[in-house]
Amino acid sequence: MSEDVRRLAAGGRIDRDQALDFVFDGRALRGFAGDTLASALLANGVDVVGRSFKYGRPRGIVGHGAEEPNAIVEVGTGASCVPNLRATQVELYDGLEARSTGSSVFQRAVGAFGRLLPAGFYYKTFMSSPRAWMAWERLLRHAAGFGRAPDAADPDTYDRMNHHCDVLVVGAGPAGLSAALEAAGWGARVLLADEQSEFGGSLLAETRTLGGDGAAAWLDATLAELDASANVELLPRSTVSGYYDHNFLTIVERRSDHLGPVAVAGTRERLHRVRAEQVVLATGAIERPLVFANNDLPGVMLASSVSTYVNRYAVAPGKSLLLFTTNDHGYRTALDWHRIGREVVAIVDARENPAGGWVAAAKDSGIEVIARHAITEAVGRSRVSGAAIAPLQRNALVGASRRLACDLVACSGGWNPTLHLGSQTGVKPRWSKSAAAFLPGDLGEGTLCAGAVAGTPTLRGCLEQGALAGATAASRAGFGSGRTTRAAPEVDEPSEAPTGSLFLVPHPKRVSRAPRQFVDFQLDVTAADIELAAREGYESVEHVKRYTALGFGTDQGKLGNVNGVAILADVLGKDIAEVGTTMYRPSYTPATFGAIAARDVGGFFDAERHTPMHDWHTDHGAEWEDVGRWKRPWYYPQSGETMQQAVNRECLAARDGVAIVDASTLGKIDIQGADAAEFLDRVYTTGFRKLGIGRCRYGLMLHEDGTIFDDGVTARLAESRYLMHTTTGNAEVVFAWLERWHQTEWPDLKVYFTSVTDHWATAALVGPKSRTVLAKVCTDIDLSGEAFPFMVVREGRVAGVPARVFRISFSGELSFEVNVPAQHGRSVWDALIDAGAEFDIMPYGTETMHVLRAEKGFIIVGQDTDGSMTPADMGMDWAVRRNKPFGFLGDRSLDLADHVREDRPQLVGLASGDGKTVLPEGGQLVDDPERPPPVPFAGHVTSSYYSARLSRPIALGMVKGGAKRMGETVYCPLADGRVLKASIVDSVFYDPKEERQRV
Amino acid sequence: MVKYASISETRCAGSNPGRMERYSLLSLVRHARRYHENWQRAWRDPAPKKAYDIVIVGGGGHGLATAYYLAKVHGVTDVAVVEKGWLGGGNTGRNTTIVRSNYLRDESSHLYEFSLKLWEGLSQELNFNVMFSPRGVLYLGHNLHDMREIERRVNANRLNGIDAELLSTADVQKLVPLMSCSPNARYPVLGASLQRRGGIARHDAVAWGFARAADAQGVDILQRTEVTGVRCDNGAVAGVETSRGFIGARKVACVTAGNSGVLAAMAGLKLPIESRPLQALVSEPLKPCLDVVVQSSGVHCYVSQADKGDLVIGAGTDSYNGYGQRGSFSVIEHTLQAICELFPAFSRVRMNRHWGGIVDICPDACPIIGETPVRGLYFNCGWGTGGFKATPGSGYVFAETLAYERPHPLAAPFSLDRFATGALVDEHGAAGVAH
Amino acid sequence: MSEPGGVVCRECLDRAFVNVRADAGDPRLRHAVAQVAGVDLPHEPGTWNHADRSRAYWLGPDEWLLVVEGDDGLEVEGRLRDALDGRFSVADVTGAQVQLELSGHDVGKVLQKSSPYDFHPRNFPPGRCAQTVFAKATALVAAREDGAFDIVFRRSFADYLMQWLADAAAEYGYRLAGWNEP
Amino acid sequence: MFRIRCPYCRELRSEEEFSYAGEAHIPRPEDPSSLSDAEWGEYLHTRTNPRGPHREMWVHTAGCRRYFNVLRDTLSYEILAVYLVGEMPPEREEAR
Ligand SMILES: Cc1cc2nc3c(=O)[nH]c(=O)nc-3n(C[C@H](O)[C@H](O)[C@H](O)COP(=O)(O)OP(=O)(O)OC[C@H]3O[C@@H](n4cnc5c(N)ncnc54)[C@H](O)[C@@H]3O)c2cc1C
Ligand SMILES: NC(=O)c1ccc[n+]([C@@H]2O[C@H](COP(=O)([O-])OP(=O)(O)OC[C@H]3O[C@@H](n4cnc5c(N)ncnc54)[C@H](O)[C@@H]3O)[C@@H](O)[C@H]2O)c1
Ligand SMILES: Cc1cc2nc3c(=O)[nH]c(=O)nc-3n(C[C@H](O)[C@H](O)[C@H](O)COP(=O)(O)O)c2cc1C
Ligand SMILES: [Zn+2]
Repeated sequence: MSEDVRRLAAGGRIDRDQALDFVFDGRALRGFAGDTLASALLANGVDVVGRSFKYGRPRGIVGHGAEEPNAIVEVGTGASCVPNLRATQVELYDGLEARSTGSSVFQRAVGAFGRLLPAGFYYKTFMSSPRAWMAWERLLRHAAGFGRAPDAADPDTYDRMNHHCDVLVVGAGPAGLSAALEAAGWGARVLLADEQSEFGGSLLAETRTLGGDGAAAWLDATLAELDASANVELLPRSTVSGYYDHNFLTIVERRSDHLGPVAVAGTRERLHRVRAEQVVLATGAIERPLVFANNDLPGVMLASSVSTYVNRYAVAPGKSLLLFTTNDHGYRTALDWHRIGREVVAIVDARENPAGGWVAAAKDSGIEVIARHAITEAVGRSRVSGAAIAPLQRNALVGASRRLACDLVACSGGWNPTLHLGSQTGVKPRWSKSAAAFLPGDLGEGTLCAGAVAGTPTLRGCLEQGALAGATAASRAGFGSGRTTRAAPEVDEPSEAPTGSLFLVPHPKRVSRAPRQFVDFQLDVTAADIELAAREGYESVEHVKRYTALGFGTDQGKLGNVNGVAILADVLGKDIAEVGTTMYRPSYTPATFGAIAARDVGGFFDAERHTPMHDWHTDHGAEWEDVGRWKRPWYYPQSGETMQQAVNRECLAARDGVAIVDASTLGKIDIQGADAAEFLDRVYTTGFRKLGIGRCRYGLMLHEDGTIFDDGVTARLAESRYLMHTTTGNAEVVFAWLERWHQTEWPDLKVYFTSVTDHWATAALVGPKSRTVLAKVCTDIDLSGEAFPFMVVREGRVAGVPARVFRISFSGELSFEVNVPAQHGRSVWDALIDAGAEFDIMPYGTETMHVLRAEKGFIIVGQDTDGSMTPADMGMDWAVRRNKPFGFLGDRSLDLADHVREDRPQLVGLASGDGKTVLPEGGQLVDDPERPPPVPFAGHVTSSYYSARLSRPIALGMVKGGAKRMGETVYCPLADGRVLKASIVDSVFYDPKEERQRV
Repeated sequence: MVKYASISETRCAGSNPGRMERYSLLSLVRHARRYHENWQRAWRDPAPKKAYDIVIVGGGGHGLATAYYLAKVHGVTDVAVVEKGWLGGGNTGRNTTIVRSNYLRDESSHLYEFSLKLWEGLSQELNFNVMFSPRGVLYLGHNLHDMREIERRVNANRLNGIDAELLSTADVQKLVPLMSCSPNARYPVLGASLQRRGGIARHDAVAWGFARAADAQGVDILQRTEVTGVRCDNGAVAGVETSRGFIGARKVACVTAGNSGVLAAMAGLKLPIESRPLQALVSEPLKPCLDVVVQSSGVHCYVSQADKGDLVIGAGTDSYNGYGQRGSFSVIEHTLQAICELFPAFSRVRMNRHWGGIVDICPDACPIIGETPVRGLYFNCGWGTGGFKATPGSGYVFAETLAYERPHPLAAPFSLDRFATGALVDEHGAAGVAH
Repeated sequence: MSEPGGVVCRECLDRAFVNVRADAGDPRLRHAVAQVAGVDLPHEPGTWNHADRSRAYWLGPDEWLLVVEGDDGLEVEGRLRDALDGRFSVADVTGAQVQLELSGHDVGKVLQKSSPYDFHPRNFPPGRCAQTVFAKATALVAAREDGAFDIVFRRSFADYLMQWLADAAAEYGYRLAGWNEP
Repeated sequence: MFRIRCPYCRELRSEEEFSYAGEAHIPRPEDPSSLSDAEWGEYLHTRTNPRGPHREMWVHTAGCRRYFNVLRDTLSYEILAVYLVGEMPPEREEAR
């Protein structure tokens, strides 16, 4: 086999029978099923996968999984493009199209001035003037950012699923698999999630035997057993992205991306929301790179990644390997390389006296081990071609350097446990000197860590610890004894010596002058940047993060953070433990917005509530208004009509003939109990004790601070039964409010509430002819004014259905509000429409409703009030009884110093100065239109319409001290420069004696 | 390795009061020639003195700005800023950085507009680029009620001399091509208000810029110094107990945002404030795709694109109290539903990180600035979900309030006693969506 | 994809729904309900009882939902009122409710997609009921002996929830069955 | 994202089912008219807002709709106790 063929002839888990064609940066390439984009790129000899963010340096693939900082690619096109995927996590499929997201030409040019761009350079310049900054900013913005956002709506769907399990196992490596087996064996409900396409974790690249067989055999048997367990659910391609309070975790499952852009039925990604009694974290560890000069050259990789490419993907990403390690484990990469027959230039080990099984094995294989040395600098242009090594003692250079040629440098600076999830809960990792790593902190009763994440170095140890964690978790969740039931398979592995601590390889030049020693590849953060930050006083690790952007990238510093912390500690002369890590947060790896939004977009973004007559409105061409979650008809345009024309027609019908409106959305609360009257007295400004049975009364509901928050008419249906109406938007708030006061303050009052909003369909017949119309379909109620006066409710049958008819009015006209159980709503509505046909009955919507009520000066809570108005502000003292024995909620606040000020904004009517122009709602009123800003506020227009009945505009507004300013003029300056005049008038425009509604 | 002893040694020296090295392109070039080895500390790390004239508790933007203006405008330099953690580690360092002044009521719009004017020259004033980017802030309306409120606010703003425009759906679409403006949406975009002078800024830089400038004026900035008690004698403040010992003070000014209730309790006071988690999240960095700030309280989200390319997205507050600097995941879910609903193309974008801050919420969604029943003890808090934009203005008026022991006129409406008189300045509408 | 009919949804028509609120400790209550509706009021939280034609669901410590097949809500309300002598709260809510029966092999998955509640049979065996969050609405869900679930929600949410269910169940095969269909 | 054991449903239920209803143990003054503006203002607006155990009211909105009290640590979000309206939190938590 030729040395420069990257794809090995045999081995690996790829399927050589399934070749897959793909395109990278316009180049047509080929890989196999089982490849990731990264392994396929390496197999094709693609070394440079992007340019660095700040300096525009060429970058290659460093890792093989979630940690990859460089190979950030854009996959797909147009609407189904995904901007920032890691090539190491993209499964290859036929027809895949990917592009590198590296820097722009501009950046490469800027890169040449790299020395001018130390950490935080932008804080120090570009500020000669605000304008100059805006120009610079544009340049910076275009230079920054990786992929492009898709340019059209996402064609895919997503959804979510809730889970409750006894044991959630995160990570399906040897530790996680063992844990799942044990927990499942005890009968616990187990969920096992792993972010990779296949379960197995590090076993997928394992060359040792388990229990005498190859790792793959053990893996297959284990998976078969788990798969067969009814109480186990397996989630591959599922990243546990967040760990929240009370063992709530989120998992993002990728369901279709690996299949390519074929139209797949179902969902692209699914969010699993998990409540776990116990969580076993078996997330493994990520190898730590070594920081030396030019360590970002393509061809400098993690040792474990080199091994993974060789063993799992059958790819050899180079010819001659130089291994740089601080631990025994790294030696395995040299052995792997040796096994496939490629050249191992040498093993450079920074430790004093490497010993141990792997070291011996390497030496036995004839590999040169250069101890007490370090790579101080990598050499090469767009790929590493060699490295300078120099002798090292106690992490200081002690001699001259020499050069070794190689085209691949594998680094192993030790292992960083993947403790992200546990740390997201707020528990800080703790530094372990002996393990030379941060280990998970004390995570409490609900969480266990097993395997490499807990710092366990051996495979056997991981298997055992996993099993024990599984059994313990099961027993804590109530299953089994906590003992393991099966022995872990035997593993043939030598013992390992401790890992050396080397976080920044010294260079003959000082850090500030040496070639760049990269700590965070993605954001081009160097050791010199960290040093500079500290020098300038940004000493807290969180400051360093924010000043240099260390760990700010899409990899969240999975490779760089620990080295960065250690370098900072060294610069500050502190312990690593004292410096600590930055805060860990979700997501573990970036989580798709769509998956988190799940199906709750489009029609499911919010529930839409419909009345029983909804379809009728649709059929009759209603335009809709959204009120809370309800759809309400706004107006019903007839052919060719403008909105104003339709509303005029509807208004006139209501005033002169008959009209009908669907009022089903009003909140309705059935209140029963001996103390119902007393209760109502306490929550409403008005009194309800003396209200006769069958009678109705209007009330205002106040917050304790005296502001109006709801209003409505309440009817007494029986001695101890009332029906309360609330505004549409507030129905649920009021219902909860009543329960709250009853349950928490006045439990002694005998009263019960039942929401009946949805039970009643309400059709309000309005207009002088409403009585005649209703009489046609209601014969068992005497509808005459004497027998059935205003503010009275009667029961009877309407169109054959049992009904409650209220003589209440929100229009000031004769009006009958017909309430029937909702299942009959549509039929009764139809009957009323039929009965009214001969009188040209007009359906009307909310707009007409608003005009009619405004003509009468009736307020709408939330439109004329804004949460800061008291009853007196609205001129509604008439609805307030101050001398009730108990008082009422909000009563006391009406006397507060500020609430009795005479110059508070008060409700008034506003007559348009020219008699023609409708004042804009939201228009601001001023006393002196000539005054330049800031102009003192005099008031604002709250409701404003053209009144067809009065043939002129009418408006309501709040004007400071308005009650005493009748007849005065105020001005309404508009954005277009016009100034409208208005005079302050009484707020009742129509039928001030209230005769029409009482006929 | 080569080590610079100087890093720990310069801690207390560094920039001498009054001798702040000016940042500029020129200085950058000069330092580049010396491998950036000679940059001064941005601020000293002094040992606490026994006593100060004024101790400011809280090294967020507001506290540092207060210190800066006290020294710069009023010549009061015997001041310490006491911060329990690292500068800007509170809400200053975790907010979505929206700056605007289009509030509804006169009282608040005057204050925020004053602040916006300071923003406009802040980088130059501090000689620190805070990257204030007045790219415009859109506020969307989704139903008739929203549109009425928007129109009211636009009109009110214009009369207060604040730039404000009312935009149609088509205008919005032009400004934000990726937004879904379909009339059939569950929450259709019916229009919007636009304040062009509004925008975003680099939050950390605000804290650092004020710190550096205050330090240069002689203010002592004491990080990793937690106030654990407020000492009072005969109803007047005497100083603060800290994790580094007692520090005497004639006046103590608490600017501790989410922790204000805790500070108040130390002085035996209770405030009309509840501390709630407010969350935010960022996407992975993208090439420029959103050039204005978009806010919507109807679907409840707000989003801008930071200069680095990440979408910075604000979520809602949790409905309950919390000090954990984290919030409920369901809030994140709801926010991303809103984002995907408004920007269906962002559905494939991914969330890199999400976090929370603790916001101090007043019943009227307005701040509290001024004295307390304890003589010499002042509070500046209650900025809740929207105080970043107020940072320079708040510091300015609070400094004057402290220096002259009477409220700055712009601060006067925000005194603590409004909760007794009922003179609340209700800004729930304008502050409705956290920002 | 699983066989069609993985989830079957059937709307239950012709039922009277009456909300009952009363002091659970009052012995007359149980008696009156048994007399009028022929069903024993459940006192154990989160449970429901059924008799021939009627069911009674626990909603809260002093609140139940009575469902009587083939009856008129107002009449049931009236009969209960008479039997309870006015010391209780009874309200016909027939118009307010929609009841569905969800069955089929994958019904559990659809519930998992819709609610954070744990409907696993270990936690929610037949005889249990729970009011909980359901999509962006709320619902009362009850587990039946035959492995199906009864779901009750408010009428104004019906259009939304029916669409939701159809969408959530689509991947398993969803069928909307007529009331009388098997 | 905590879970609360509803004392009425007697089950651990998800946060999404509940609504926060403010600090507990702030009884409405017997006779509001006898209070000064300042005292009334205090009842209306001032809250203890502690960093640590907090006595608060919750309502099981999507469930049984009952209000009840919870002692919750506002820092760790641990639910230390659930108790009924009208009761005081269990002793051990009182001593702090
Ligand atoms: C997610 C989020 C998004 C936001 N978005 C916006 C926005 O877009 N626009 C906007 O205008 N506003 C926004 N805000 C609000 C804004 O962040 C704050 O109002 C503002 O930053 C408050 O600044 P501050 O200096 O008062 O408080 P902080 O920055 O919180 O500073 C208070 C400081 O006090 C310190 N401290 C506390 N207790 C002690 C003690 N005992 N001893 C010593 N020090 C102590 C803290 O450590 C902290 O550093 C947002 C807030 C959040 C959380
Ligand atoms: N010192 C050490 O810690 C050390 C060093 C080198 C090698 N090892 C070896 O590594 C192996 C460790 O086995 P192990 O089982 O602990 O780990 P592993 O690496 O085999 O498996 C961990 C699995 O968790 C998955 N994962 C990580 N985070 C995840 C997330 N958030 N969501 C979903 N999946 C996630 C990974 O994809 C991986 O498959 C052993 O063979 C051990 O000898 C240990
Ligand atoms: C405006 C803004 C932009 C941010 N952009 C990023 C980002 O690009 N990458 C990142 O990891 N974090 C980003 N963060 C979040 C911070 O990493 C951090 O989470 C936040 O400041 C809160 O601090 P904490 O998580 O340490 O508690 C950003 C924060 C803010 C306020
Ligand atoms: Zn409950």
